[in-house]
Amino acid sequence: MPEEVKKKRLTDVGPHDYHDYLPPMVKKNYGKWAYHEIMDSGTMVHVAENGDKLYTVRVGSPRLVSGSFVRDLCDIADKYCGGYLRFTTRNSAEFLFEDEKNIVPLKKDLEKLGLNIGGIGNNVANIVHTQGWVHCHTSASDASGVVKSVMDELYEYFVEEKLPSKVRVAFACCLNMCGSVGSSDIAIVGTHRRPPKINQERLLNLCEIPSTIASCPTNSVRPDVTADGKQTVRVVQETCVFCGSCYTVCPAMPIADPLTDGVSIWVGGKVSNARTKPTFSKLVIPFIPNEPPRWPKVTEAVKTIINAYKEGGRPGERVSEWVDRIGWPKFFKITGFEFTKYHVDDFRLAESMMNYSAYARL
Amino acid sequence: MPEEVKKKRLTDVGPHDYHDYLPPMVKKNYGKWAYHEIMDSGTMVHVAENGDKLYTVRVGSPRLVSGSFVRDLCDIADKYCGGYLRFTTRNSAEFLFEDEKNIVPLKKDLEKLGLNIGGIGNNVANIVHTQGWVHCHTSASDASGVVKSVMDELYEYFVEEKLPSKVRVAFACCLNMCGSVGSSDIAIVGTHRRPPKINQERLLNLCEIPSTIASCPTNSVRPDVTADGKQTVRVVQETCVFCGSCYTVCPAMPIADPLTDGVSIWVGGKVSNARTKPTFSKLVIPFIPNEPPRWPKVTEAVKTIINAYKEGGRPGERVSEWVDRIGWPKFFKITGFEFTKYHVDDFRLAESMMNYSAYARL
Amino acid sequence: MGKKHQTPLLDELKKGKWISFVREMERAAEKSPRTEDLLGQVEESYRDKITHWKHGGMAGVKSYGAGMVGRFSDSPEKYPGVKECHSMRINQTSGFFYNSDILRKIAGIAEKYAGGLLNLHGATGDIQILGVTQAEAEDAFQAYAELGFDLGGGGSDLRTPSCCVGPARCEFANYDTLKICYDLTREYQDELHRPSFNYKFKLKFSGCSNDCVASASRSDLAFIGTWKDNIKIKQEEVKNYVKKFDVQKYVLDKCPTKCMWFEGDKLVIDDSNCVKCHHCINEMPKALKSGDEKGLSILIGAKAPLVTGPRMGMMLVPFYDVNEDSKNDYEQLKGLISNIWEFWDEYGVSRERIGELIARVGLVTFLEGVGLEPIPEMVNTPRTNPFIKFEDEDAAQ
Amino acid sequence: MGKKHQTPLLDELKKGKWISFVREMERAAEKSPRTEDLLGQVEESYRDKITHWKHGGMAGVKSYGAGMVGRFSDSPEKYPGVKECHSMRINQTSGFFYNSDILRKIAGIAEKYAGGLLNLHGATGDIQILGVTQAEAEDAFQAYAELGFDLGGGGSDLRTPSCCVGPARCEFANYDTLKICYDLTREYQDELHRPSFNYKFKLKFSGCSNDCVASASRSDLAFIGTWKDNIKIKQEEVKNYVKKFDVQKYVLDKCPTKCMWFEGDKLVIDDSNCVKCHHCINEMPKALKSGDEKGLSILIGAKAPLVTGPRMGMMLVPFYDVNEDSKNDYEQLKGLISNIWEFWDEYGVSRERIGELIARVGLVTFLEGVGLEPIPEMVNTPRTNPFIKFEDEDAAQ
Ligand code: SRM
Ligand code: SRM
Ligand code: SRM
Ligand code: SRM
Ligand code: SF4
Ligand code: SF4
Ligand code: SF4
Ligand code: SF4
Ligand code: SF4
Ligand code: SF4
Ligand code: SF4
Ligand code: SF4
Repeated sequence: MPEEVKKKRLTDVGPHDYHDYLPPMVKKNYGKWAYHEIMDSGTMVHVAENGDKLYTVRVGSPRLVSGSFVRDLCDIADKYCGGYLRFTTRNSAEFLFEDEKNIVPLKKDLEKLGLNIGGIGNNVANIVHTQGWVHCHTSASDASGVVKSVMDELYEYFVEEKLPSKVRVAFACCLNMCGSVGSSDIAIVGTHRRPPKINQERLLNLCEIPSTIASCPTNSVRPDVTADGKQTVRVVQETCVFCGSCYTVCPAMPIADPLTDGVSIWVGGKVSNARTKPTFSKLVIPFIPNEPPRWPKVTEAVKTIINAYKEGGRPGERVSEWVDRIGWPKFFKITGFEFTKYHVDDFRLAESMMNYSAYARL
Repeated sequence: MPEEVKKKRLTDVGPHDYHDYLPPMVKKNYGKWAYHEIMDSGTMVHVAENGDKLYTVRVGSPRLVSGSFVRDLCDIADKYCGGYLRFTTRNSAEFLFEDEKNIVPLKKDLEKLGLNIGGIGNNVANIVHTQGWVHCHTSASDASGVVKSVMDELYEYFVEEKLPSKVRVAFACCLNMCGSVGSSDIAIVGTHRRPPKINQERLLNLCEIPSTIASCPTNSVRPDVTADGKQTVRVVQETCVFCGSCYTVCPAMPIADPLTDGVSIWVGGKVSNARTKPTFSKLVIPFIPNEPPRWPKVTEAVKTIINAYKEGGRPGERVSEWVDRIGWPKFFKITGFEFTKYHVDDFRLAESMMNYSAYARL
Repeated sequence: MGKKHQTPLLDELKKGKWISFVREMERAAEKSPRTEDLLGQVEESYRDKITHWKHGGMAGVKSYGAGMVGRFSDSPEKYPGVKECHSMRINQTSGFFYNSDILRKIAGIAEKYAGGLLNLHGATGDIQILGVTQAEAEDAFQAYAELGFDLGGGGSDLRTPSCCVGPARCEFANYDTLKICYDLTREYQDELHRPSFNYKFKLKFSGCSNDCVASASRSDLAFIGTWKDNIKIKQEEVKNYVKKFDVQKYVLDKCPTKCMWFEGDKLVIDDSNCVKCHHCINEMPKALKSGDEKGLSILIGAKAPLVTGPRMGMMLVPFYDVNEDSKNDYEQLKGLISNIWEFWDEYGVSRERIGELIARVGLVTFLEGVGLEPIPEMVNTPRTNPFIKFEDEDAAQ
Repeated sequence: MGKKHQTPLLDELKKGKWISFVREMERAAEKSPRTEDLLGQVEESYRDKITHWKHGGMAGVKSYGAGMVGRFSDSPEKYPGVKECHSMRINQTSGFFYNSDILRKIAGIAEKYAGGLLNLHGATGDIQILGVTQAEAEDAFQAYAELGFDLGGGGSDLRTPSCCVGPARCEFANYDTLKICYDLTREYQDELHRPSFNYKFKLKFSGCSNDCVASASRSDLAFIGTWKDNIKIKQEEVKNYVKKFDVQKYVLDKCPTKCMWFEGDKLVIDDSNCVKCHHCINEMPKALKSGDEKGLSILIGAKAPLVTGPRMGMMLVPFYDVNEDSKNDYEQLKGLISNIWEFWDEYGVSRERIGELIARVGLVTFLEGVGLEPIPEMVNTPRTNPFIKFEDEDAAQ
């Protein structure tokens, strides 16, 4: 880059052109792939129309990584992949290379670095998750810690293909649900259970009243007047559903509470259109308290679900298809989870969720 | 009945005990039927566990009948059925008898009386309908006349089994939809298209303001005050959907209009739980003007639907299942009906009607 | 032939193969001349494309608040015979069974005191007599009462219950639809005749989930026969059906939960996954029968579109042991029904059907009100939105 | 080993087979000491079961309104290194392709100017750098800009678009997801960097309806590859699959419209009834390929739960000929996007996503606003309630 340009402040350069980072084999066969084959849970090969082969080895990632981690990956890429690598939409890292003989040594090197190889095919993929206590102000739980605890338990399902189909587990630390969490096979969602506590003084300085009122899904934030006649808001405790939306727009309405925060568990979401339409995850456990550092009840619940699915799901059935087939009553029966009033939708479109038929498994 | 009882005014005697009118064969095998067989479109036989057989011959009915019609039926019942007969939940009449040899002469006699034999099995059953101009104050169309016109056209499908499955056609003369009209294979519904015209003088005398306001599904009836300060209502023309609900509670808000009234056509409803859940009929033609006495456009539309279904439906598929299989875009294509903005739901639960997927037949 | 009114348009409706209501009106008019005026007025509606009935109006019999629909002509000068033209609802028999004797009498009364025109039957289930005047109403009513027939419902009351033919002539019936319909109608005579509800309330009884009385689409409580244990299979008959048609394609492949399959030529059903849709039994009535533990499901809230949109019945009680309870005069069921009516009475507003009330206050609130537990059978799936209203006691755990 | 803060709870999370983020934080802390304080603060959260970040706060670079998330510790005295701990979003490459050279540089800048911690990648798609202070933000930004990397979105703006790996390494791609993602991101630099929308707006691109970037569940506009003509069948390969597994059971029976069958050993597809779900192609990639007339579907309105509940993308444009339009620099598509943004700008309120606006004003109003016709593909079924708002011109016909 010439000197004079360098001095000028750069703005709006836009994203880097991806062409610069496509491996030669990809460039050559761009748009000309013929088919792929999954070789094992961590390895697949894509075959081009002309017979060229591109091998991929995938590793899991905590996503919150150090520069050293990046360099670890780069070293491997340099050694086996001409320096190229990519990440997946679920934050796995993928090594792409042409020579089948690299598979074994590459994997050995990866293992030496403590990396987990897997996630391809019918297994638990890398968990997508959010910031949690590491970086977010609205979190009802930590993210990385829950995910680490769960993945330690699900490890065998990442490194081996033992499940009826793909299982996408996701974590979000509050109802904002950063990510496609609400449509995962298993979703873990940070959940508050107390209404926000209003700090009147801060509110007067920091919050815009109309947008705070508008933020509430249940119309529980209402205009109010302070003792000394200033515009403020109050929260109708009876209808507040602890979503934290008001806190997002108004810092004076904190909602996190160590005693009552935790997570809820949701099952049977799906994004792909294959066979069945995309669908949201459904509530299965309304609440599990936060138990750092290892969230044992959460990991147990997730394992219970995975085991039931492994046991009952037929080959090729996603979790949603399995539950559709056996029915929700049976899901609750075999997992032992309790069905409560919280499971019955009572929000805006609740009516469309009811069983309008005589169908029942008796 | 003894004299002294007769003189006392009778009240709350309740419905007549049905046991008095059960044919002996029915009494004998009550609850002990083993199976049935459909012999032809007008005849079936029920076989009891002990081998007893009960034959049924069914005839259609305009439902609005004279005493003479009743006597016609009674004569036949006396001649062949020991005097017994019944009506069906769709207002057909059924003759029940034990002797198979009666079938042929009984049918001949029925035909002589101008009665239509059929409606059993995979055909168009008797149309259930409402009062229309014959007796109702809110009707947007006549009932009996439309039904007669349609059945003249569908005659062959009543007397013969030529369709993939049962087809239930129903008619209602206004959106009150007396009957199970909204979940019929084909529903014809009287439809207004102008807001009610308020007669202020009558309104002040006749109508209760709060219930009139509450009657409106779109909150279009609003409180108002007359020039001389009296409580009244006005109609927000922009949001009124011409449902006539306000007229039902307030006679001073007539909605019928010869120029704009007519019918809409709905397809693919179903009540049984067999194979698929019960489902409502869906709008296919938003509006056809009233063309008494024979409503040619309505009969044409119904025939178009029946023909398309006859052509495309697979054996055993109800209309709803056929359309589900081929998709609504194709339904509109093959019937030639126009898909308009009126077909897109915009009422309370409209959101639950959208296609949340990438599914499309292209 | 001295026709009182020319009816060229209606005459068009005497043509064609389907039996004509115009012919029926004319036949009625022969015995009951007021119906001539009805023909005239309907002809005028055909010309004008509008109804010629005034809005509503009162009609009824002493000590009853229901059972008649008042109807007045808007042109009584032209059609004096229908100045008043009320209809009277006569509670039908369970299953619509009659004999010729009683039907002739019923028709005779309609000719004597009214327009000689009947609806056999009304959409709710009543025998309707058209063309009653207030002056003759009491006599007509007493004449029917003497036959042992009473008026049906109307207005904001319990509407005339009705049922499918059930055990009387159907092998599919899982309970006695005729009996329960009859017994409950008698039990609720007061609720039927003297409107004191927020709005109408309908009960309908179908012996199986084919729902031949369309209860799930038009009654506030729909009672639909079902069973709890296994479908009974006669393997020999299955084999006969296999010879006759493609059982795999037309039965097994259409099972909504795909819970049937062949092992060799033996049909196997995973009954734990059967939703009791009834399809397989419909298709192979000789081979399959519902189980021995028969009962019914109760669906709640069906209704027509107004005011908040049409509703289908939704699952309230997946299995109610009606056969056991019938020994006790349906005590348990009546308990549930009163709980529902009490809740509706307390929380419903005028012209709000029970289904609309449930939609407004939420299913769970309703369940708590009537003393039922939420169960997964009530919903298609558990909730998908995270707006859970945790209660204090749970949050404080 | 002088640990600045004791972290017994976090240390528990270094155990187990799955790679540990705690190890990563510790490694980062080695190069970038401020991250030691981050470890301390997170440990405190683990003890207290609550976040220790203050609500929001400003952070950013000159002339940009987006691309950084401000984050301040609530205990800066204890954890001075995270008094400010902003994150910086760096727009990733299309398809997340990199080489070791650039990645090392990216990591190096994160270590130099921030906490040495990265999210690879953020849930929207950006590379996130954690632990930036306002003072160093500009330098970090310029360092990335010199590498040819820019900031991503944030706040009420267009968010960083992202895409699946598509034609780069997937035989299923029906269009060039990487190119369109790149081209549109460049086109909309201003919308990305300078928030002027009602709320956030997301674009995601998937090459087929497997939707590997989960566009349909989390982007306001989801672009999902599809095709118009017939699925291409290699019958020989079909036969090979038949030898390998039960194609009837695992492919044909699972086709949502059951539009495939065997005639002898020949596979037949009624393509007119195929909804392009992609299942059959997934299962038999050697035998089946999407057609030649490739393009994409556009789904609109997906978003997370707040405020009015979660939404999936709904069908807006069943087929858009992206390959044709790409020759024109996506002119047609950009036209549609501007129409949508204009409508949103005009009728949306603050914090209302496009899906919520459509739900509020009605799909038809929206379609009229952006110049599209209503078509049956947009709905599961036509309406079932009869409350039709006929317009005057129709009623006056
Ligand atoms: C690498 C990646 C795309 C990328 O741009 O990064 C990818 C790559 C492939 N996907 Fe995917 N999918 C990727 C995320 C997804 C997602 C998104 C997500 O999970 O957030 C989905 C939607 C998930 C859902 O439905 O909830 C997804 C749903 C699919 C499906 C449909 C699965 C199904 O039957 O429902 C297929 C088809 C299949 O597996 O046969 C598929 C198939 C494939 C194939 C076989 C495509 C191909 O021929 O190359 C690739 C390898 C499959 C594998 O990993 O088993 N991919 N795939 C993503 C890997 C994420 C990871 O690290 O685990
Ligand atoms: C007589 C009647 C009951 C009564 O109490 O009066 C009756 C009688 C029978 N019904 Fe029905 N159904 C009767 C109204 C209904 C209704 C209600 C309605 O149409 O308003 C339904 C629900 C319709 C719907 O789903 O929209 C109904 C849905 C069925 C079904 C399910 C059909 C399906 O596959 O969806 C069956 C099963 C079958 O046909 O295999 C059935 C089966 C039968 C059987 C075979 C039962 C039996 O073994 O006796 C009877 C003769 C069938 C026939 O007519 O083809 N019946 N049946 C009703 C005759 C009405 C008429 O005059 O046409
Ligand atoms: C006579 C009958 C139609 C028929 O031709 O058979 C009938 C006729 C009327 N119905 Fe109905 N309904 C009749 C069965 C029904 C049914 C079907 C059923 O009961 O199975 C329904 C749908 C089910 C339901 O209840 O939702 C029905 C839903 C309505 C409604 C809408 C109620 C709602 O909640 O949406 C109204 C409007 C109202 O109640 O204000 C209504 C109102 C009316 C009124 C009273 C008109 C009015 O605006 O007040 C009609 C009097 C017509 C007349 O002059 O004779 N009618 N009505 C049926 C009663 C005969 C009988 O007793 O056997
Ligand atoms: C960093 C990131 C999570 C992560 O760990 O990766 C993130 C973090 C935050 N999101 Fe998010 N969102 C992130 C992707 C998403 C996604 C997924 C996506 O974009 O594909 C969603 C769901 C899709 C959607 O947009 O609906 C998402 C839905 C939300 C929402 C709910 C929006 C809604 O309309 O319902 C909020 C609340 C808000 O906007 O006020 C939110 C707000 C936030 C804020 C800014 C917190 C707040 O209350 O203002 C979080 C800052 C955390 C922090 O301190 O770093 N975030 N957020 C993701 C962005 C990284 C990147 O640029 O790559
Ligand atoms: S899910 Fe909630 S708490 Fe977690 S990063 Fe997103 S906004 Fe923050
Ligand atoms: S937490 Fe949610 S429901 Fe409660 S007041 Fe705030 S915005 Fe409303
Ligand atoms: S459908 Fe309407 S017009 Fe017809 S009888 Fe019922 S209330 Fe009257
Ligand atoms: S006709 Fe219906 S929508 Fe119009 S004002 Fe009356 S009640 Fe409201
Ligand atoms: S509902 Fe069932 S039991 Fe009743 S008549 Fe119909 S098929 Fe028979
Ligand atoms: S009744 Fe229905 S669900 Fe049960 S086995 Fe038969 S077809 Fe399947
Ligand atoms: S969305 Fe389709 S084209 Fe893109 S990576 Fe997934 S399977 Fe391949
Ligand atoms: S893409 Fe899906 S819908 Fe189309 S033929 Fe294949 S499986 Fe069937």
